[in-house]
Amino acid sequence: MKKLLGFILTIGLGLLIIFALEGNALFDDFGYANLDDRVSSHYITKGSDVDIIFGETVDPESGPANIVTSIVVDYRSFDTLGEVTVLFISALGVSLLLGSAVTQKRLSLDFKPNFMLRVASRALFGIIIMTGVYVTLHGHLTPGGGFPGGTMIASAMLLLYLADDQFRAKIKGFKILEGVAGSLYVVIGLLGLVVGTYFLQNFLPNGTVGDLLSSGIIPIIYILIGLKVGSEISGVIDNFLTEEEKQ
Amino acid sequence: MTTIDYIMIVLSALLLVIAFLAVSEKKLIKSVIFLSAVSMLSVVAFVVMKAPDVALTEAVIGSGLVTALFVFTLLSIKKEEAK
Amino acid sequence: MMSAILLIAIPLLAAFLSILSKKVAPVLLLLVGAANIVLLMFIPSEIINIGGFALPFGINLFLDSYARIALYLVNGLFFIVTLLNVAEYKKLSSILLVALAALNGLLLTGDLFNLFVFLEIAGIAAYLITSTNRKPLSTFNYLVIGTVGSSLYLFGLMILYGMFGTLNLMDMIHEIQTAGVAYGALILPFFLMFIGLGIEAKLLPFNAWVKGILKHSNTLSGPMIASVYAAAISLMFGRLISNLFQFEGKLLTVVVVLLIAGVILGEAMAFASKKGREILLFSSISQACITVLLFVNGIIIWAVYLVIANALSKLVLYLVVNKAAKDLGSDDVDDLQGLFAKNILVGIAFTVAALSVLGLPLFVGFVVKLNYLTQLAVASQFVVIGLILVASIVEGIYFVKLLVKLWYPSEKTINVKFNLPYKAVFAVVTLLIVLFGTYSDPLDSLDNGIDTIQDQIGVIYNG
Amino acid sequence: MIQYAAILLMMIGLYGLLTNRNVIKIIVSLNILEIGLNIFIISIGFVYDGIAPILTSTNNSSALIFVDPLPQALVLTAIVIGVGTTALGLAFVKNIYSKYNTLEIDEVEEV
Repeated sequence: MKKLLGFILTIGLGLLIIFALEGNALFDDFGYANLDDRVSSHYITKGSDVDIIFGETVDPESGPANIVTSIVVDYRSFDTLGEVTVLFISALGVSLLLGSAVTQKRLSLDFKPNFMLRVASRALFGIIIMTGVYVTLHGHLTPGGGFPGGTMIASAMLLLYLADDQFRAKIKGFKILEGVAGSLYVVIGLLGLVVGTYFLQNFLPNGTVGDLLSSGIIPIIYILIGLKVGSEISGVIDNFLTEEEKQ
Repeated sequence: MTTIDYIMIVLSALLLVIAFLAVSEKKLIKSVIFLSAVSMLSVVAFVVMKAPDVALTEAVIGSGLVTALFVFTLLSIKKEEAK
Repeated sequence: MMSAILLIAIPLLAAFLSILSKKVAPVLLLLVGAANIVLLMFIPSEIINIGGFALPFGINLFLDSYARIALYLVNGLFFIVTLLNVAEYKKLSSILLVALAALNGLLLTGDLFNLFVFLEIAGIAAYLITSTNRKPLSTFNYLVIGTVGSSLYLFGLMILYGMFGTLNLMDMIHEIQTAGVAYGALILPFFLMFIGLGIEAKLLPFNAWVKGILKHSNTLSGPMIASVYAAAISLMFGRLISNLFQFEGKLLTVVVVLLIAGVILGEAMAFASKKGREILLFSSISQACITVLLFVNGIIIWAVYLVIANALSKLVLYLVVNKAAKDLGSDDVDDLQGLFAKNILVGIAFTVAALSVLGLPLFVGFVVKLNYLTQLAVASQFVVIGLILVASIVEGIYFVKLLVKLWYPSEKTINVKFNLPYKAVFAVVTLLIVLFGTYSDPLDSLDNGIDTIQDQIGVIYNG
Repeated sequence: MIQYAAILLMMIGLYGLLTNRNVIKIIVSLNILEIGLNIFIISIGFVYDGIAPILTSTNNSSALIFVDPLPQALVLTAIVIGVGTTALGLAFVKNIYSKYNTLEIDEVEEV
């Protein structure tokens, strides 16, 4: 009874919001977003009056052929620094909450990993790592980037965890990688302040739109993010797959 | 109505039904699997709405990693329960 | 080179470096905390574009006198709280560094989505700081409610984006002013954002989280959440209320009624409580509601002073009660009886802070209260004035009751040792409260003009 | 169409938060709320004839009609933040279980 009341209440609230949006003349209808009224039109044309052509335009305001990447790591790079910080602090928090016990051991799995699983997971490990690296490196050209790329690298580690119930990644190295990659992101930002005038300014040449070696600092930042995310999420997985050793 | 509209209607219906199942299911592991299904369907929605970047990220992070973390939590709780 | 971005970038850099060495981390925390206060004196007031993109396209930071006052307050209090606790909570050094960066970001950012990101970072840091209470369920509740709050804020913000096509605060205000939009269309997004931020600013009835958190707080989490976080979030909230949100007609009535109910309920619950930390907690809820009420009525400068006065008082009150609760294992008022018999200096500091919250003459709280009540009278909000006065009487009764209890010697001997750093902090804060309470000229010299967003919009769009 | 479904999805998440008393189910509901919000944000930027906002050798000019790229960038951020809070929430769940031996809020007495 209580549940039914809650259901009717929340769905009613939803319908109310829907009607409010429907009656809102300024709110663009679904499928008919007017980009000319939005700041996005600037991101698509990269602030230039001439059309940007893939493989031809040299040194536009922002380099990546993937417009979403040019927003994420160039126009709104500060948000991404915050995003990296969120992941950093929650990984830190997870290790604080779960990893505080002095002696820790691997959580044993209910099944014994058999020969096939072991071999197959080794083979897959390389393929997943390669995909992760590819996605990270091509973040400014194709969909993807440091966040999914880094998570793919971490999921390759996850595969090793599942295939071998004694396996534990060496946390020390990950910690250093995490700290150094994060610091380098901020240092690159401060370098922009020193070399140019602005924090996180893209101080390297943008190159030709669509080239692998283009868009200045963006691929570098995405590689740092990939390394950082990969090591952080591996750390989180390790924390979730260990338990306090009980005598 | 174009094809894309029909796809969206089916998708919306599926999303709502499975989401409701996820929040009202009593068994925890089933609830988590339904959540994973909702996440996978949202990936389809992102692809339909021409957002490949988001779809890739949601597939890897939202659907893959989050489900794994949920399952690990349930696994370790089950272990402790057995003790 | 001297740019406000350093206030965010340096703590972040230090946080990333601090995980490399456990020994250096606490030192870094104190160094950065002190460096931020010093830096603040040399940073010019200006708009800072990040990445070199002009205003609506990139993210910008905005430093004016309003933000400067807020930053001095937050950084100063943060430094004091960490200084007192760093030895005990070394493990949290990296998290505290991130929290500092996020709070500075909240106060500086001029972009509404960036604000959401900083809100989440500050939130996650707060969950981890309160996890030192060792009450995982109340922290879990805090996490869930905080996430719902920021989701609601983001929902409202995205509706605004769908309407006006921008995320920048100044650009958004300009668009709303020039688009000639019917007010009805703005109610939904404003209300969603208001509720979302109201949860973070612990307004009733969205504040279920504070109860579990502050009731079990310790010398780090208590002052950090009740004083530092509360000040930062109220000041950020105030800026949005006085510039972005426009409350008119029915929405104004709903918001004012909600806030007044918050004030009354908070005082009533404090009156009914017998636990030291609970009394302080409910009293701070009702003070938060009064602050927002002042911002809604456009009394910016006195709302800012109220936040400052409250943050100073709450710092002392929570430090005393939490230290006592830690040493005694209980914060029941009866157990605390006679606490000040041996700690006279601490007793004086506590009394001054409590009486200042109450708004008695000689203390800064009085100057603030007198002025905002006058301003409310000018705006002919007589119902609000009446209810605030009633709430003050209730507040007076329970605070005086509490003070009498704590001063009155008991048969049991109570052993709570306050060491020198604590006493120094108490002395300084007490002096500040009395100083501004008796010599109020510097307070009167500033006016509502400290918030210069509207002027900046005029400069940017009209030349 | 899918925009309305997204709002209703958020409301289902809210309903789950209000009615469930199990900590795992609460995090599941929170995730559903976030997924609904993400779909809503993407739907704000959808254009019927638009193409995905990536320049390639076939769609090679910025003069073409694209869908709005900004909401997509925001959702990327929102997804990662969501994972951060979920991981932290699950860590708290493990702490709650090892301290109280239950996942039901009503069985925990922390007041």
